[in-house]
Amino acid sequence: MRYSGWQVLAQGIMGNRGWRPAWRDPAPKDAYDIVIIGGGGHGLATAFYLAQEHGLTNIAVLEKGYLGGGNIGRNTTIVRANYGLPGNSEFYSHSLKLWEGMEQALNYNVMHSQRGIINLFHSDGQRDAYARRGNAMINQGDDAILLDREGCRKLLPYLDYEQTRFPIYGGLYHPRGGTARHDAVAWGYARAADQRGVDLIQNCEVTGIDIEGGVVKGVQTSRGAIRAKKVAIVVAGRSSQVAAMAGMRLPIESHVLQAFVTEGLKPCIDHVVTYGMGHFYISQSDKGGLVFGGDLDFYPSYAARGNLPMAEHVVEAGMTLMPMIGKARMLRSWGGIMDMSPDGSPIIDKTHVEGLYLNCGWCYGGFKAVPGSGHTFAHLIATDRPHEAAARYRLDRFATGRGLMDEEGTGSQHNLH
Amino acid sequence: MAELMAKSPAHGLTPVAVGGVTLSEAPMRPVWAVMPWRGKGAALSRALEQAHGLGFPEPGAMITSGQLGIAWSGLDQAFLMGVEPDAALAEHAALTDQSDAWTQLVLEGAAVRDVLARWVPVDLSPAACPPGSARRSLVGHMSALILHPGGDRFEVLVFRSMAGTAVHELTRAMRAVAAREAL
Amino acid sequence: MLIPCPLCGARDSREFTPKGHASYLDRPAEDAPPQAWNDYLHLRENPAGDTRELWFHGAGCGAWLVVERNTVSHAVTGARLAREVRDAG
Amino acid sequence: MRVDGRGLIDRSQPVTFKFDGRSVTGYKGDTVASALLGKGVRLMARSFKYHRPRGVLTAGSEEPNALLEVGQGAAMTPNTRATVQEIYSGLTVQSQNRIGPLDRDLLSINDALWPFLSAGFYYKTFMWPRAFWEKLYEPVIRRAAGLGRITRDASPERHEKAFAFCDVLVIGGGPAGLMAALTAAKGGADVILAEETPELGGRLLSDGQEIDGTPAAYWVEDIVKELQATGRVRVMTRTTVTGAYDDGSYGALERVARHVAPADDLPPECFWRIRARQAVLAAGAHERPIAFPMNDRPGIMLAGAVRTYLNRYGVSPGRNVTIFATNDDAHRTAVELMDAGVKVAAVIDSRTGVTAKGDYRLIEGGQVIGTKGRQGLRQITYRAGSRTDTLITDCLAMSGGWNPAVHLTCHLGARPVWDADAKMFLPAPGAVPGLTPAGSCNGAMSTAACLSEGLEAGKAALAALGRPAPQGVSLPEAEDDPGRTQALWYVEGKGRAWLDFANDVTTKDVKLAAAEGYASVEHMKRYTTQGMAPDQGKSSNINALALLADSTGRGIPETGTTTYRPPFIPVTMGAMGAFAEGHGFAPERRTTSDAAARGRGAPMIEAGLWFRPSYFPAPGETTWREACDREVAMVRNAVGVVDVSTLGKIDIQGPDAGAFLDFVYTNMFSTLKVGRARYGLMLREDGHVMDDGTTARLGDHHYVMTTTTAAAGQVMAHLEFVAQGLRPDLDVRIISATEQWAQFSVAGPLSRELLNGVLDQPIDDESFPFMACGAVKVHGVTGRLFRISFSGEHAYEIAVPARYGDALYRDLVARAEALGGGAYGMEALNVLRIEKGFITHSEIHGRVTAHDIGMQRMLSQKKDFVGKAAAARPGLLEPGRERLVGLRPVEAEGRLTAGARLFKEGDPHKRVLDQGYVTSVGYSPTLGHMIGLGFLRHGPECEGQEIVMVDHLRKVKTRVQVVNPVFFDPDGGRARG
Repeated sequence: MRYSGWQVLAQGIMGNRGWRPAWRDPAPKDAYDIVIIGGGGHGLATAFYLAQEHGLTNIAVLEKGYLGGGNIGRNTTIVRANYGLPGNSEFYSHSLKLWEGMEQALNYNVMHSQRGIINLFHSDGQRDAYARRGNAMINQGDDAILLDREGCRKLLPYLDYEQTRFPIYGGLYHPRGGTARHDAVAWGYARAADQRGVDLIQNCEVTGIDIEGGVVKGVQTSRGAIRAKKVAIVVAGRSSQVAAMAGMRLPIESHVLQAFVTEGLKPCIDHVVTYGMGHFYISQSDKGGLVFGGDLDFYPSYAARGNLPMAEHVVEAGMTLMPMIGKARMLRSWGGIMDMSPDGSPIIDKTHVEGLYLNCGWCYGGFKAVPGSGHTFAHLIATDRPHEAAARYRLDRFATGRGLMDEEGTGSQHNLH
Repeated sequence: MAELMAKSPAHGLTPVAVGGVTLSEAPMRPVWAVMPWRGKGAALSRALEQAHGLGFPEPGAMITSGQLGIAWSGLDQAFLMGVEPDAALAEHAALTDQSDAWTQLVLEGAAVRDVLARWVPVDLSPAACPPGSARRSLVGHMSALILHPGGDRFEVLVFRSMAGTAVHELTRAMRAVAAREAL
Repeated sequence: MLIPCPLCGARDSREFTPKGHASYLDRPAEDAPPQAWNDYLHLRENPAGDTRELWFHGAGCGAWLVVERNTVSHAVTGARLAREVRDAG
Repeated sequence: MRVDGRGLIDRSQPVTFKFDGRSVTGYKGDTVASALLGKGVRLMARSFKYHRPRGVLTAGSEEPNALLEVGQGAAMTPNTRATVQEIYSGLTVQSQNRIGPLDRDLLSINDALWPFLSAGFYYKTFMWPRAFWEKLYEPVIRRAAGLGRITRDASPERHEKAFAFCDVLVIGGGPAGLMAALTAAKGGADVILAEETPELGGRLLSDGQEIDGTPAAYWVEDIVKELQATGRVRVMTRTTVTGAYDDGSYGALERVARHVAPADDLPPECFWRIRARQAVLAAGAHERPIAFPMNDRPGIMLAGAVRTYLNRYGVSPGRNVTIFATNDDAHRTAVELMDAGVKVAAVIDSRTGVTAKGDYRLIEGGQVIGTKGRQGLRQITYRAGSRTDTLITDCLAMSGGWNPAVHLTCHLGARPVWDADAKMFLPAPGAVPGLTPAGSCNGAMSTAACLSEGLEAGKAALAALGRPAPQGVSLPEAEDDPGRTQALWYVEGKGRAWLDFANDVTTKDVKLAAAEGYASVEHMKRYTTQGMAPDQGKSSNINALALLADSTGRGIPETGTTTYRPPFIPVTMGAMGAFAEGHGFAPERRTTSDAAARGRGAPMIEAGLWFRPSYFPAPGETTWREACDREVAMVRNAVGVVDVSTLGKIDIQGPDAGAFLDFVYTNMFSTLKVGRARYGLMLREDGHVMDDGTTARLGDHHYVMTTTTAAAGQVMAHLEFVAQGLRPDLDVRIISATEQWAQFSVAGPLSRELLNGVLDQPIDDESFPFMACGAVKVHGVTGRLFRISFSGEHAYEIAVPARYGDALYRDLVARAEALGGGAYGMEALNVLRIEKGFITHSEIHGRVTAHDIGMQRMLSQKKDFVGKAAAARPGLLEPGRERLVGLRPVEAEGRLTAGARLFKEGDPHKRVLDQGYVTSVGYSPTLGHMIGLGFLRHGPECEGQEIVMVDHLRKVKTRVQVVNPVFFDPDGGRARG
């Protein structure tokens, strides 16, 4: 069934009784060409692009809970291509282009809103670092504008330009950055993959990976054994546990990142704004809630919840930067499990097991990567060669020191995040 | 020869009195970090006793004797206050002058615990923090050493450079507590 | 979350900075093979369950601690001075 | 309407406030909701999506409908529950989410379009043409959505935060909470009793009951006295515990002064961080509406809320009230209303075989299937058996039973457990360590059971604290009939039946979600937005998931709940972030020369938490550049003074201090002679540069390390880690001495001449050669002197105890001025160091190696050090890496900008051809052109080449020559000389 305004009108007149399920609920088959472990955004997108770009449809996506139940459904919905280092630069550029055609490709409105992102800076040194990044973005073919204080004032009149603790010098403006409706991305990919023949199997937990002679043969699941010629691991915070089933230790630590939303408000913040002197980023959802977040709680956690000190710190940053938000009320807080890599950049690579592929290490930036990750991972799985936009996301870069992508410069070791 | 005028960290910022609580800065006095060498804790304690009549304090404790005091201030560390350390101590401990590194703010009054509860994440109730306690913790976002000699008196040591912030924040809490009491 | 500092008692986690898995104490010898250094710096068990990790009591007594904690329940079951953990081998 | 003889309001104190511009008079103790109902005002709000007229549903913080804007102008706070906001004289409130007056909201057009606005409709449309999303669809949707407004100004309100500690935190001051608090306190525990409303008593104040034979309200008074007599109970009213966190940490929001007119210094709200060794959850229960057709009209509310309005506020929400219930409890509403003289039209009970508890008309086996009254209920239609009839009524009190308020028990991740008999979700055992649920939040539905569970929970808390149960706490006698409840979640019929009033989610939406495959409870929630409104589905989630269970053919336990997460009620951000507005976000660190620098007109800039002078404007200078150029020349030609106290200074002492430094620095320090200083390079264990600075050896066992301002804290923690964690074998003691010393750089050819004016003992090249250090007397004060240079000039750093900093700085500057020099600031300091090719954190930005900055020779081969192994990885040593170079414009007037990228001449400006970037630039008055530092692929190998610097952002393109990073005095003769 194709979605459109006419369809909404026609169904409305007919009492909305004609809508069909967005996806099937199939039982797992005995064997597939490809099994994708993980029905989050990245796994669903991988399945979609395998079908769409490579004509491979004998695929199962195995999800231990419900589709889109992980980080795709609990992030702060920011979409951007404003990275400065080779590797990330071309990858996120590629991903943003896919975002820009996503609704048409999926026939699903993910409400991708290119409202613009402004990264504020608060010193000459920060300005120069952002300028370096902005120039790299333009060299990559993306967009960036360096705003001075007055430029910021025009776009963001509600910031505190007088009293705030760390004065606002300006901002790096990325007009094509923005937000999207996170759940809709998962649902859109799920529906489009399902329509192309992919089996989306919920409540199916993988309990083992079958390997013979260094070659992957299939997986064991809570719903029985499934044979597969290729197996792809895309399980974010649970990467270490699933990879351990294949005898691997990963350069990953799972951490909690909190996010927050306020009660609904009439429009007051029209962009995505990030603070340069303490992690704080905010945008307003179309429904009216201010969606915001900050830094990791810093302790490893699988609990998908955090504690008050970081929550308070995040709100405090908001209060010094844009004191108007003191009048809003925090409605809900939650946490996601972040698969933190040592240098803060992801891994899309083959493994030492033939036919076993790994996609992880998205840290706290996986949402915007969903289409790019799915697209390039599908390419790797289908062709056994890395896509050029993700060729630097190698698993061995930590051992060799080649091509480390430590965007924040805090160090490429776990304890320095 | 010119003489260098000394200025205390909170010079000109105190005293402040609001609603029965006063905030003042203690007069400057010698403060020395005393950090025992490996395995020299007991010997240091004896030497301290001999030289200054004060042993090395247990974690979380402060020992006073007249105008002298020694307060536990961290792992293997105490602040000897009110006297320059006897040279003999150097055999047992590293010594570092901290006399100018801290502002020593004194809070006194019945509501002093309510004021500190606005900023300090440790329990300062009489049961949890009896007289003679020394606590390393935070005052807001500032690292602090909080001493409780007894009664309704607390001494808050924060870094000299933050004296202005400390006075501002404690004063704000004093005002809020007083306004609540009037409610 | 409370961290039971052996010196200060149970304290609010806001006084501390978590600093990764306690295996970071087990620094390889200078001449250890590159794989040992890669293991040490990058590869992690990353357990969903009990773990041992480093916490720095920076806004407290300044001690580095080895904290035993569960990454699923967040339950903290113990803390020792990192120095003593090292001394105990 | 007001009812005589009822309520806890103070009728001797009328209070007038404004609602939508009209004056309304209530009484002290009223909420906005009770005062409006008292005046017969039922219409208070418009719904979120359809903009339907709404009144109050509840009498508590769970209210989904009656959300108001409170106050005016910058202080206006939206989305405030009329059921919580107490009135005071001068209070101004207005309805929100409307265009035009409340009774004629233009957006109510949406209500007519409802067939097209079904669940998730927006995912299926607005996709064409693509560009219209940002330009048309989204702006329209955004304006229509949202609830209340905030102005873009800062609020003048100043909230506060605080910490509290207790043995036992009792959450909720109803019968269970009171008994728990009393028991715990009498057992010797320190108790905090947090109650959301202004009064203790909970539902005992709403329901006309007796305890120990006296009216419950009197019993409450007695208990409160008894609590106070223990001296161990801190009663916090108007305080809602909002979240349970790890290890007995709780968040709580206190509405300190929301019930009085604003006053200076009085915080409107306080966000508490409570640490409790044990806790008792006695949060009560939320009554459940029934999703029958057209159940959202003003005048339709919960049966328990009607009793609250009657008994707590002396208000009847209607003159002719009908009750629609599935349970015995709601019959009390009829009894109470009739006792108060209010007419009861009928009680419609969905069950059969029910007996009336009073002289009212009872309709058994009945269900309400329709209502009328656009702006307020006028009539209902019901069905009983095969009969359908109507009733004229202006208030319908409904009750589908009660949902225990299990929320806090789920905050650590536990899921509530379905009790099929009681038809409710109950707290999972051990859900939150140390927290015991008691009373109706635990499923105890009679007063006697609540009292008993409270007592037992108090004892349990004492036992966990190792205290025996107290003597002399007895269980009072009270009503002990939990009543019966029939499961009736929704009623089929014509028209929409609301589940989530706040988000306008109807039964049709949930059915549609199930039909479309959004069958997981989380999918349903997210697809329909059920439970995502300000009330977080407190009154609607259970009905919705029961309907989903029916629609998918699963049971309720298999369907499960969505996740309850903090906060329990929305928390004012100004309270949670209290103290951080303006400068409060981080401490301000001021040097001892701060006042003197400001006094000289220097603009101060942030350096981490510190403030440092940017430059010192002189008369006649109109730009910072003029001042900077002058200050640079002053240092090069005479002498300048700058405060360097912000740099980290770390005292390192002990027999193994040298070995320790050898381990943390790449180069050797154990070989450094006493009385000498040396530049040191420090790596992270990942092989990249962490920091640099000079370290001086003051004695055999005593070094003082200097760090950069930016990395001082990080380096201190790192040294402690090395000392405690990696090398506890070394006997070394570390302490920060940054704050102890005021330290000033005195730089320039006349620096020694200046210093000899303040030192008791003059120095010369022999007594104080380059890189010497030692104790000195400065105007009789013991200080330290270091002959080190960050400017390339003959320079010293002189340190005195900080109390003398202000005086010494003023003295040094005055003497410098007498010698033709003076104070200089950060701008000049930066130019001076770039001229010398000295690096800062602009260069060592976290991704560079020693090899990248040309310091690979500082990596000692003779010893192990932090970062040594990782720095030897092949990827960190490749010649093609971006490495430090100097850059100068080919044309003298050419402009350099930091952050620009570097390309080979003729190459397109594409990422794949990018050769590097510029990190620091400045105009060198010494050389007469701009100079810069940057990183370039192959670095030093390119010296002499001409390349192109491109800054798209600032629209600068300059041909530059790659040069050695040391622009000035390359052999260093001036500093040594």
